[in-house]
Amino acid sequence: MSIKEKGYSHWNGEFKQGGLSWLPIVRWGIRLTFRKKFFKLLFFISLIPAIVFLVGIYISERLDDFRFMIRESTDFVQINPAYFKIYFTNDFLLFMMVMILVFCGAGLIADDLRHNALQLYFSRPLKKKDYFLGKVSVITFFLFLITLVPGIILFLMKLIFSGSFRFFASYPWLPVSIIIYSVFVTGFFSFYTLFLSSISKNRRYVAIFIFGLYIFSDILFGIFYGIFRSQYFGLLSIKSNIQQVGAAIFNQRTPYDFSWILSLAVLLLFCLLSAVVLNKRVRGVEIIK
Amino acid sequence: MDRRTKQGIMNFLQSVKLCFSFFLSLGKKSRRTKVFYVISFVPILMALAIKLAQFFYSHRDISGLAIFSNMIMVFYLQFLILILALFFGTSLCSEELEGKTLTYLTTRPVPKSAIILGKYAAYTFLTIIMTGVGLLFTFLILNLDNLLDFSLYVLFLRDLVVLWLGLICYTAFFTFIGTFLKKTILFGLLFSFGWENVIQYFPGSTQRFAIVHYLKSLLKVPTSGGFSFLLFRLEPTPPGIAVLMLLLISGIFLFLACLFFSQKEYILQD
Amino acid sequence: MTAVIETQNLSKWYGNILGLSDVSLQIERGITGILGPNGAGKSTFLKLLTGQIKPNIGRVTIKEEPIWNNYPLFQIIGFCPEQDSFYGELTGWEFLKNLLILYHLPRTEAEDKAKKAMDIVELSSDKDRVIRSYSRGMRQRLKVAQAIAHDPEILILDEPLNGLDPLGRRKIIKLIKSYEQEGRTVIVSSHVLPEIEAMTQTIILIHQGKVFAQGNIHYIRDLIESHPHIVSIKCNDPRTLAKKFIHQDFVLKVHFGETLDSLLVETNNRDRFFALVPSLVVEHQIEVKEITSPDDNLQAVFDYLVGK
Amino acid sequence: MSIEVNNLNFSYGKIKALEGVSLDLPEGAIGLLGPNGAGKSTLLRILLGFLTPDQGEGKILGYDIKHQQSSIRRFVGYMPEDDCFIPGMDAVSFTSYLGELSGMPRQEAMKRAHEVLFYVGLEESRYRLVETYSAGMKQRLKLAQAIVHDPKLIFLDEPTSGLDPQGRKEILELIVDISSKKDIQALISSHILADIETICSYVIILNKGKVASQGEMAKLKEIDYSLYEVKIIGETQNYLDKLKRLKCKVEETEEGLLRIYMPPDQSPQEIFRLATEEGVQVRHFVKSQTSLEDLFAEAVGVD
Repeated sequence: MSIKEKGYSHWNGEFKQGGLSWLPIVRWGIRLTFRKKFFKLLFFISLIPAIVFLVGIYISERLDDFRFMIRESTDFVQINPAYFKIYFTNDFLLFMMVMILVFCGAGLIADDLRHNALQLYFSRPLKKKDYFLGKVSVITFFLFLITLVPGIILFLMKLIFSGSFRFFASYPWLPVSIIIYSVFVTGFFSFYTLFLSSISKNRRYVAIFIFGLYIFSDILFGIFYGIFRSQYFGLLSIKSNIQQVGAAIFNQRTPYDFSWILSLAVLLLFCLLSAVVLNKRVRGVEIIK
Repeated sequence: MDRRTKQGIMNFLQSVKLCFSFFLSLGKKSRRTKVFYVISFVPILMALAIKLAQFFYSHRDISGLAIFSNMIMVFYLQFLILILALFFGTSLCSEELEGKTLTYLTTRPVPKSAIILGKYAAYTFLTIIMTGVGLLFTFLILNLDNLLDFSLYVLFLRDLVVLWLGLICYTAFFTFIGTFLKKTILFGLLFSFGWENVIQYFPGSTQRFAIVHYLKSLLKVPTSGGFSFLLFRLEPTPPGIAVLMLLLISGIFLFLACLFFSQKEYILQD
Repeated sequence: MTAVIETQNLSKWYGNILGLSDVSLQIERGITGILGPNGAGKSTFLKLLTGQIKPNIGRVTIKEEPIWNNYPLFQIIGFCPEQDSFYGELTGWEFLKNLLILYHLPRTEAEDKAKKAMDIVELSSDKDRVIRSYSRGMRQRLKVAQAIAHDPEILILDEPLNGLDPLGRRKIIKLIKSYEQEGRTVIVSSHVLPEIEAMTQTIILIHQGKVFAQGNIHYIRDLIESHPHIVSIKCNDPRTLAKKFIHQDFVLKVHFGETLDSLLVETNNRDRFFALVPSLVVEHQIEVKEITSPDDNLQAVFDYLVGK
Repeated sequence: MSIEVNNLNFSYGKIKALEGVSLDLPEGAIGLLGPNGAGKSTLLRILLGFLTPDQGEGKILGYDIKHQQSSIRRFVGYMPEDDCFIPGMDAVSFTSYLGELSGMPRQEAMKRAHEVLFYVGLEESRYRLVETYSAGMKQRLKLAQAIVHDPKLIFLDEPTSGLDPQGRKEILELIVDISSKKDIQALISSHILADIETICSYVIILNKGKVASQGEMAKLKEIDYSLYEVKIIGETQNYLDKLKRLKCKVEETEEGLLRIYMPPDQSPQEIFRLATEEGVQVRHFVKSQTSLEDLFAEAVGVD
């Protein structure tokens, strides 16, 4: 017979050994984003391109049923790496990615800065790289859901619909470039979002910056191209850089007539700049003022 | 008007002037003002880049003036003054609330309406300086080759006044919005990039409901160039009435802002 | 003494959250401490007093003048808000001087008053540094400076000592007391009761939107008849003393503290009890180390009235 | 002893923050005092394993403060001074989330989170969003997250600031209960000396980066000469004259308190004997100790 001893009681469990201390950051980052009001709606809208392209693949297999509908543009329904390139680098998908970043990414670091939660993170055996890894994985989760996952599904559905591995035989490298592209675009956008999220405490300003910088870079390109008609100004716009590198990854003809290495360099430079700022802004030490 | 009300008005104007100098010194030093100074210099950089690039692509000979009146004016009218007015107007009241510094102001012997008017005047003054400087340098850079042609300067002053009127009107409107709405930035973006752009394509007098309409009807109708599509459906109101309408709209919104600000109880929740 | 601040069945609520209900009181010159648990209506009362909100029922007046939107009245009111928020980019000096200009003071007079206020709170050495770089204590002292700079007749301070280190606290308490000598009216709200006791004996206790007690602390303590007074005696022989006490009718309860030499007595008539103690001590040569009344302080009054 | 450091030195650039700080702290609750800028937060940062001291070494919970900093942080709980929370989370998920970040397995963290929230008295509002919490509840939540992973050592930075009287009393009771568990040590930095006096048995006073004074609270507060504070009710005039005749020095403070300095040969009982002769009531009689505030002022070298 015993009674519970009043007052403070100890916990006699063991601590987890080994790394992966950043997993809770990912789990909760994702859960908190799904709790936001319009996010589910936005997320389903961003799946529309995948559905459209899936229908495209279906049509390509049942060409004769749809003969009456398509008179001349059969090439559109030609399923080849160019088809995948169009899916991955079309303006609507990129725009939806930015909108998802506005919702899921804006508050990732801004909220921690605003509510000085950094002290809570770093008074624990958590290193700065774990913190960043956790935050990046939240963005990666959402962006993979509209790039990598649909890409692989489209590829598999093509095989299933065509009932043979011919497609895989003819383009064995395609799944690899889907993965490479997804990693590339998610990586860039992670740096882009976390960099903007760490420069201000106010989530609303960050959301506007994420949206504004992307749109502004494209407007700038439009203006300069309008005046000088030279394609090199494409380097100004984030969207065209991504499209350029994307085309190269699927070894298709690049939309602009300069080498895709230049675009890649511009994007990597941006990531480097972001990394430097991030390291300076998210500091564990001065948590106790 | 008997002596007492005249004295009352003098006192009120004095309070507005005091608030104006208070917020001007505050606004000059705030980080946001510095950020927007940089943003308002972007057109200058664009003008420089264009000038530079014109050496390489000499075959494209668009006159500096055409670029200026179409391209730069569009950038200012449709984008820059909206952003400036939006950020300064909506934050005018909400930054005091969010920063919880409102009590420092409301416990001073100045009427609340003087606080709003003083701050509005200070912020509008700042944005006017920004756009003025930005536009002047852009204009000079783009028209380097014929700086002596005085008709250009008349055109420049005309554009400048249009932008300033736009700033005064938009800032007044967003100040009014800021005094009672919570999600001001979202509403402001919807208004400036949604309503203002869409409304101008509607027929008849629906255009009268957008501020941009009056601003555009003050602009000289552009000669040619690919950008005229922005003005093509415009049925301009005569300039005199347009200016009057702009000032009237600003006055109404400022009055409403003062009314809301003095009557509303602002609770500084943390 | 005429009341400087008066309220007549003042009531206020936001939506369905109760702020104050039916509060009528007069506050005279000198220092008055306002205390009460969180969300009990204390901050609502201060907001009404500084014209941030307007009453739903009843009136609140300073020198017979209503406060809401009555801006000339703020010429004589100084308010030190509780929240630690500032115009971060201004320097301390600019912040103070600019606020003083709003009092329709000429520039030179504003600067000289600002300088004087800075000296009083001992911030003159850092007056040209940006407020963002100030420490918590310095920001707090700057807040007090902006409240006293225009030499107000009525000073309303919300948690003035919050965040100050012990030395800073002493300075501000001394400053507030000096204001009392100059015949001004000071309203201090604080959660830390020892601080209030260090500044004043007159308090107003607000709880559940009502005034639970107003007046001198000890006077209130005596008023609480139903609640017996506890006296703690530490001596070398508490048992014999206890034996003597038990016979007295005014001794309700006697119990012994943890340490061997301590004795706690509950009595409902302190005069007769304390009259008896010296004679007993001398008669039985009891060596008394300490006599205290642990519940004759604000904390006890507060706990009793607020009923936790 | 869980904290042993000696000769700690640290400076930010050319500003010397800590000079020759040596501590060997006993069990229980320890008060850390000092004016603003005395080096308290620098000391906390070093003990929490954020900063490596320029010179000096030491062990915390047996871990070296220079090389095993992250393992120190596994067994240390930190309750920050300013409000910190994560928007959108309720208290239970917030606490269990931080428990997991301290290395606890997910299920254990959830179980422990409930346990700890019950302990700090947030049981009925633990499912509410954290941003809807009052100041007192946020303070309790911060304490909960500091002890969720059952640390051996907790640092509490201004635990009672912004609380109403009840809140302060309850938080202080919690701290006393935790630190009296003999195997948990609490280092409390606060500006409210009354709180430190009630809960701490050992106190460290820092000033300008050096340890101005350190020791058991009771021992520090003792004074050698016999000075008594007495409150007398009744007509006091000739009572005072008699006292003066006994060569006692008498001083009267504003609140009507008498400070009587008894010469060594007189026994304090004289006060009572005279009281019976004069028929005067002795309402308050205490052998005066230096208050912590005077101790603080003296250590920091001010009036």
